[in-house]
Amino acid sequence: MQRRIRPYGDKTDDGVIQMSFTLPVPAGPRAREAARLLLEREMGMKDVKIASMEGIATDYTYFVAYASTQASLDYDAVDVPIVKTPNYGFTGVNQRIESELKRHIIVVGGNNGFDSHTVGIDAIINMKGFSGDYGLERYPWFRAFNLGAQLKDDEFLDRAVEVNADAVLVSKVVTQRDIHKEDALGLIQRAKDRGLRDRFIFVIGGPRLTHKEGLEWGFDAGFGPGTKPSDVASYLADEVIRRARGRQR
Amino acid sequence: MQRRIRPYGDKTDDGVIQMSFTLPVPAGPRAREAARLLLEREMGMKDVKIASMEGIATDYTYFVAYASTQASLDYDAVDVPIVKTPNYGFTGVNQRIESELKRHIIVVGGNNGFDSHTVGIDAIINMKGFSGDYGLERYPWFRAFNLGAQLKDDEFLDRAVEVNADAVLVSKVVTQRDIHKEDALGLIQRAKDRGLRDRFIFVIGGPRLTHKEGLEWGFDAGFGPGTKPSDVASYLADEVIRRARGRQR
Amino acid sequence: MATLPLDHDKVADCRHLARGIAANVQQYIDGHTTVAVERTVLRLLGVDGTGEHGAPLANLLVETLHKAGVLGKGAAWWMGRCFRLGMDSPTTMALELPRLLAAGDRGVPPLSAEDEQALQDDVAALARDAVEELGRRREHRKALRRSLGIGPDPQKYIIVATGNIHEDAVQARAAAQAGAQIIAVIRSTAQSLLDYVPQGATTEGFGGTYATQENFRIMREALDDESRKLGRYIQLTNYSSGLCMPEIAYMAAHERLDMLLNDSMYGILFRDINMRRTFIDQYFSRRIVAHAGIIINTGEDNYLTTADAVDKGHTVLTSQFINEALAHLAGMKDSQLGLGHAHEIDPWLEDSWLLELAMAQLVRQVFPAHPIKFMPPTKHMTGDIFWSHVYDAMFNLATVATRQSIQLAGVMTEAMHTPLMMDRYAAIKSVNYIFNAARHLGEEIEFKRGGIIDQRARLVLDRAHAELQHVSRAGLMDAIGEGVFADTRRKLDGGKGHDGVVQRDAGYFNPFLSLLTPAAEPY
Amino acid sequence: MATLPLDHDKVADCRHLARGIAANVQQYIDGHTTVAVERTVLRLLGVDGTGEHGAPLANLLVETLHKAGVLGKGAAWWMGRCFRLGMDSPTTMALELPRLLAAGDRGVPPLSAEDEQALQDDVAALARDAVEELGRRREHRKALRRSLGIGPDPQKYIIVATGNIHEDAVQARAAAQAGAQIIAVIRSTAQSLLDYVPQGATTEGFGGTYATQENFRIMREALDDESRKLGRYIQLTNYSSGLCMPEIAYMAAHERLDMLLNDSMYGILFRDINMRRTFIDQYFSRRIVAHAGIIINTGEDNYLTTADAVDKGHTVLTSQFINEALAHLAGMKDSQLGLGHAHEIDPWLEDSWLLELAMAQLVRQVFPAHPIKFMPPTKHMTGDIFWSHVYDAMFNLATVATRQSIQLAGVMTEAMHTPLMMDRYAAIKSVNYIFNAARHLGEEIEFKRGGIIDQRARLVLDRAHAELQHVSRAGLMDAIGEGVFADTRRKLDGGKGHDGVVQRDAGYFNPFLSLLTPAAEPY
Ligand code: B12
Ligand code: B12
Ligand SMILES: Cc1ncc(COP(=O)(O)O)c(C=O)c1O
Ligand SMILES: Cc1ncc(COP(=O)(O)O)c(C=O)c1O
Repeated sequence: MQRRIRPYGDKTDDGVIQMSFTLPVPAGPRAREAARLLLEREMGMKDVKIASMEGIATDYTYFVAYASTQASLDYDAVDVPIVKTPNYGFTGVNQRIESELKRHIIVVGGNNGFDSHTVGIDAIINMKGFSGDYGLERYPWFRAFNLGAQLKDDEFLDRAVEVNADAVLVSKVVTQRDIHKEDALGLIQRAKDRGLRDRFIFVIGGPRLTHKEGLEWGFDAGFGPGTKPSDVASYLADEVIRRARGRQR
Repeated sequence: MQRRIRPYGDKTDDGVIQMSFTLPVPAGPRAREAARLLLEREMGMKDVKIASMEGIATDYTYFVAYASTQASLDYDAVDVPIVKTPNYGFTGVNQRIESELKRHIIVVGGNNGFDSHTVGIDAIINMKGFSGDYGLERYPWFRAFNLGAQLKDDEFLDRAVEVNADAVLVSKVVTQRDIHKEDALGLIQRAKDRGLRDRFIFVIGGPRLTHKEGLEWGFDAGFGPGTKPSDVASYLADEVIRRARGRQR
Repeated sequence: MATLPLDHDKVADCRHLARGIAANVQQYIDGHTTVAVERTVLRLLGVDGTGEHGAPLANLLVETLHKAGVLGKGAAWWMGRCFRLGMDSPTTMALELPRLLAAGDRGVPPLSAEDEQALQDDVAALARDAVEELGRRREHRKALRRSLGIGPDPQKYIIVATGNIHEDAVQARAAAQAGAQIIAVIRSTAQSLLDYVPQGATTEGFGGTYATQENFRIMREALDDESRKLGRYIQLTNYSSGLCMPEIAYMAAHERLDMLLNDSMYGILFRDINMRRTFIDQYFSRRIVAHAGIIINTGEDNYLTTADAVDKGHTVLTSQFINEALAHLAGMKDSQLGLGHAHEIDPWLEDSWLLELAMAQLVRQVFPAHPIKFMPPTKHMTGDIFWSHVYDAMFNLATVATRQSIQLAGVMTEAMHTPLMMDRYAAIKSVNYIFNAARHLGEEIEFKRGGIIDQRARLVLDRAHAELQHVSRAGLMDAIGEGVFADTRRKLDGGKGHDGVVQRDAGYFNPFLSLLTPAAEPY
Repeated sequence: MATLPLDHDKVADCRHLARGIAANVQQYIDGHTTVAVERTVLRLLGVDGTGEHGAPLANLLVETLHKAGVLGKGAAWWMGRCFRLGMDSPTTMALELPRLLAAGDRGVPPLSAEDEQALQDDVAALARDAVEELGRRREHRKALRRSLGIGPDPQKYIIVATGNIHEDAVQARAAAQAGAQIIAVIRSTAQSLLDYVPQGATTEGFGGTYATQENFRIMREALDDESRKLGRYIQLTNYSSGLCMPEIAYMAAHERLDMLLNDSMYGILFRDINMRRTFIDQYFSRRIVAHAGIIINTGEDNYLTTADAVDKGHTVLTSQFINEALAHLAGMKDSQLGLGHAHEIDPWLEDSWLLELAMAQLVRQVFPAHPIKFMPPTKHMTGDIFWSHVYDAMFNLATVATRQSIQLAGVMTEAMHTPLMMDRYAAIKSVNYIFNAARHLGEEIEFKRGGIIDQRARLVLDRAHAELQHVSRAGLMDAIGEGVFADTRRKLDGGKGHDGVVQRDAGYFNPFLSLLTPAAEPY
């Protein structure tokens, strides 16, 4: 079934969106017209309303605008991979591991490259956890090692080997000039070069990440903003159990 | 000379614009992907970043996004009519009328239709004026009649005839469903029907108006937000003088 | 606790002066009626539906009486007379009356004293039923409201305005989910000048949705449902204003609205409605509202859109005293008087926010028992929605710091359009954040004696006092003629709707004037 | 005037404890030097430019001495030694030294006491010139600053961060035009871990622009020009932080920067730089800064990004006392200590804004003569830029209400990217509006004794006092090991740059240690 959707302003399908942007020209009637033409003629919008025009520097003008986009989308055709594991909760995860895997799950986590943001990975791993949800360190059936930030790829992988990890958790926060992508691809490449890619479950997370990107970059999963430790624990429990079963067969 | 411009985020020609909009779907990975696709695939933007996704009602999700538009514009080809009169200032205008026209300029002003906003026309006509710039009532060489709001077209035109006005000043503030346009066209049509269109200079003004629109709708000029009474006085002085000279010849 | 030292004697004198001013106006009111009042009487008596060309029957009947010059006896009397003449349906009356009236004594013969009494008794019985029904509906509201609770002050009041009542309901539910406590359905732009109330559910309007009885019902139903879901009673408000002020008050009472925008002077000043007409209409509308336990919101906030908020801040207070006095004369309780004021001082003035605090605090203290309504900045809002959103944030903080009762949430797109769904959400989110993050600010700070805030509050009170003395000398109607309020002048016999004003005959009959007693316990 | 009753004895005891803690660390510092300190000495002595592979000559020379294990005598001594050996250009030294050092006594024969004295005299003369030049540059800045004026507190501080110094200059001018008083050029993400300072003008960086001497010069030149145009002196700041802390302090002093981010512990906690290295480096950097009349901004604000601002608010105060004590030991005046703190309490907590006021007011009162720097919310900012903008607005109000000295303008896109030109404009516009509209709020209100604000301030001071007692018992280095600050633990010999720490020889020579006297009048 086709279900085309459009932005909703205050009427179904009115297509209204709000925009703000800067043009490298001085403020004036011509700048206003340029802003209008940009949206209407060049970007195909209708009912363009320039709400505000303000000169914000010599030769730069800032606009706020509302307009109606003509674009629409078949929502039912939007297909996006999602992490399918339900959230079993702290107790559920532990029970599952205890009854189905019967051994601890071991993970290492950290942030490679020059990225020194640790709060995200701390939220997942450290006792305290995130917004009331305990971190992996608190799970009796997990053994988690938080390696911190600014890790060299080899250091990271060495530790994973050393503790015989099931999974490698990577946090990427700084995204300028796609440095997070570069760092992420670099780590996976290094793991491949060392023949370690298939030994570990590779999980990536961060505020600008999606599961889809994680998969595209060669990880097994990706977690975005607002992730709870129990989301990750549930996923890891399922995945480690699945792989263990695979091996048994 | 061609000078193509694009929005400026923090680098020349990066094309970055900020957007916010609502989609009629519940929040989740699929909604996020739909928002991204809308901007990227349907609207042709690059580097789409969904900054925020929030469910704001059953089945409605609100997004903030940044993306880079690929559209650009030849700024030198942007052509917009502007009111060409310079601002002569209070004294300048009066001197000009005194020396070149040698009689008072008479204007009537008001707001027709159901629109009851008078602050805009008051700002132009009343003594006090607008942000330190005196209103037409204060000009010794103007005689200005403020007719208020909610005027019927015939009432408005009758008064113009009665005082033998040079100009009719119309304010339009409410723009919902283009009611301002309807009211504006209605007045001009009525003037035409009564053979009065060419007798008066018709000037329109309001917060969502441009000179261009004024012309398109059959007025002699249009004034937008931030107009000062002296802008209008200067324009009227020039225009009345120009027409007076035309008649003499 | 943030309080200002208040000159209580001066406040008392202001009230005293306002009572005198109101009494004067009331004298005029008591000798007159209007087409709108009489239509309301008919509606209360059960006249509903439309006749020829879709015009409401109430309008057709009153128009007929008015044209015939006999409205001074009161529509209620004529209804009774029609009963005696054997007509029992309003439709018949609308069809027959013109002919009978044209025929004079032959069409409508004089009555014996006995018949006259019987006539009045019949109608009074009907009227009693009507008033009791309103009472029952008030009690129904009260029960719902008490069982679910309405949440803490400042009450979050937010507007919806799509033009389509069904779309409005969707947006109202969304607003309630986001935290709104009161939903206002903004009325279509031109409605206040219509001398009739449209009929039925409507789906088209100009920047607002027509106020119709059916629309009221639809929205209240949606909110009752949402209230139960949220476990929080969501209030509903609309406009009892314009040329149909009392009729809408009746419909609102009937459909269990909780509040109404209702002002003794707004229509005069901002809609150029005749002042006599407005004064008479506001009185009867308030009689209904007093009985129905509805809270009114007055419109003084609007003054600061045409007059400067620094120079004319005191006219807001002046007018609030007058609105209060007039409302008291209609039997309203202080707890029903949501006197309005607004945050409209030029934001780029140094210490402008301190001046806003002064005014808000003053109004709060002068009217301590009143559900004061604080209106957001509008005039100085701009198309720069980011800045405008911050400006609203400062308003939000002023609201909670001075413990206002009701706050209309300012929306960042004020200078552009009536709110989109996302604009409204952003507005409520900002209010939620600030009310919570500064919840006890008002209890934590003191204002410096003799400081900017204190001095400003004194000045405003002094000026209001002087203004009331002036109005009391000039009389309210002449003062309006001078442009005392909103920098706007209006003539005694100018403006719309003047021809709908009618002098009461000696035998004027309106049973509701005695029946509509104030609710002892409105909520 | 909004003030809190302050337990002055407790504050005095905090200072006393901090002095003891600092003295302890200083003992360690005084016995050591680092590669960064020695590079700085060389730069002061005129070593500039690059050698092989584009590495700075200062690095090549110090690396050579360090590898040879002779850096403990001080690079200044070695420079003098090279002079005696007939080398007069750093390039020659860099080429020749390795060979000579490898040859031991044959390459570098021992000196007579007389020659040793002559060596030190030569170098000291050069050093005196260098220090005098810095003094002249300080006076130049002072003259500009005094003639144009810097505008009122809170000073508006705003960042630019395009990566391209020329584009930065455009944006800095725009910010100044919009009202900014201080421009901070954010540094490329990875630079703090580089053990050298890049050379020349740069046009590529990761979310920031490399701190190079040439970049400093370009930006200061642009701001000098803009300052004259605006008739207002615009200040410039950068980072004296990371592995090149003292070198950058020197460059900044030379290029007339006005401020520097410079903290005694930031690198340890947030960049995992070795703590010994950092303590030694910060000392020498502050000696320069004290002389050059530069204001530093410390980094306690960062603690609240990793630790909770309610639970660990007191660690900010604890650290400020320590930063102050260490800076005093380096000769800095209170008027140069822009101690940092931040607005980072979970905004959705009830009365969170009152808690922010408490902390800001407390810091203001404990450090009355210091140009306190208030940092905006970062951790709880979200991609909902409308809400985030409001959150920043509340921060702006807290700033002006508690009379902070310097305010970093919060930008609504904090959770997204370094500011676009329009983001920055929106941020400054909001600050301009609020600082002006509530200019005298701080003088107009009092805080209730025993209220939420008062109690919170007491609690924070009490806890800071207890924490200082603990740190004083444990020693600062061990306390860091326990995770007292920022919920982050660091090991004594862990972290980056530890191998750049060198014990001073008995004959360690560094003429600047005596020459870099504090500026009597910094501005
Ligand atoms: C805290 C912080 C810091 C702290 C970091 C302290 C530390 N030890 O981590 C300090 C102050 C040191 C800091 C420094 C800098 N920062 Co910083 N910082 C932030 C800030 C304010 C909050 C980030 C945060 O902690 N969020 C809270 C956590 C819990 O959220 P999260 O990371 O998204 O994690 C959640 C999910 O994403 C997910 N997740 C994250 N990782 C992982 C991993 C796995 C495996 C899984 C399953 C899930 C997962 O789960 C978590 C819980 O839900 C952001 C701005 C903001 N509000 O977002 C800027 C920000 C990230 N910083 C930024 C920058 C540029 C810097 C600096 C480079 C600035 C400079 N030039 O000086 C420096 C240097 C840092 C560096 N090189 O890495 C930019 C990045 C811009 C970009 N998009 O690239 C931001 C966005 C600020 C900005 N607008 O400029 N920063
Ligand atoms: C003041 C005001 C009112 C006052 C009007 C009082 C009065 N006597 O004018 C009151 C409170 C009565 C009012 C009522 C309503 N208002 Co009103 N009001 C405003 C407000 C806050 C300010 C407008 C204003 O006065 N601006 C100041 C003047 C000086 O600016 P200006 O009009 O742009 O004029 C300048 C220029 O445009 C130009 N100009 C204007 N006219 C002319 C004419 C000529 C000839 C020339 C040369 C120049 C010129 O020069 C002026 C000086 O620079 C705006 C919101 C906003 N901030 O803009 C809403 C606004 C205009 N109102 C609005 C609405 C919907 C209403 C109501 C219908 C609401 C309702 N349903 O109840 C009612 C009814 C009014 C009606 N039917 O017309 C909407 C309109 C939406 C739209 N785009 O269509 C707005 C935008 C608010 C909103 N977001 O909903 N309003
Ligand atoms: C009391 C009152 N009535 C009515 C209105 C709305 O205007 P109208 O319905 O006349 O368009 C307002 C606007 O704020 C008001 O305050
Ligand atoms: C003192 C100090 N140094 C440096 C930085 C910047 O971090 P880095 O240069 O290490 O990336 C900050 C960040 O706020 C700081 O406060």
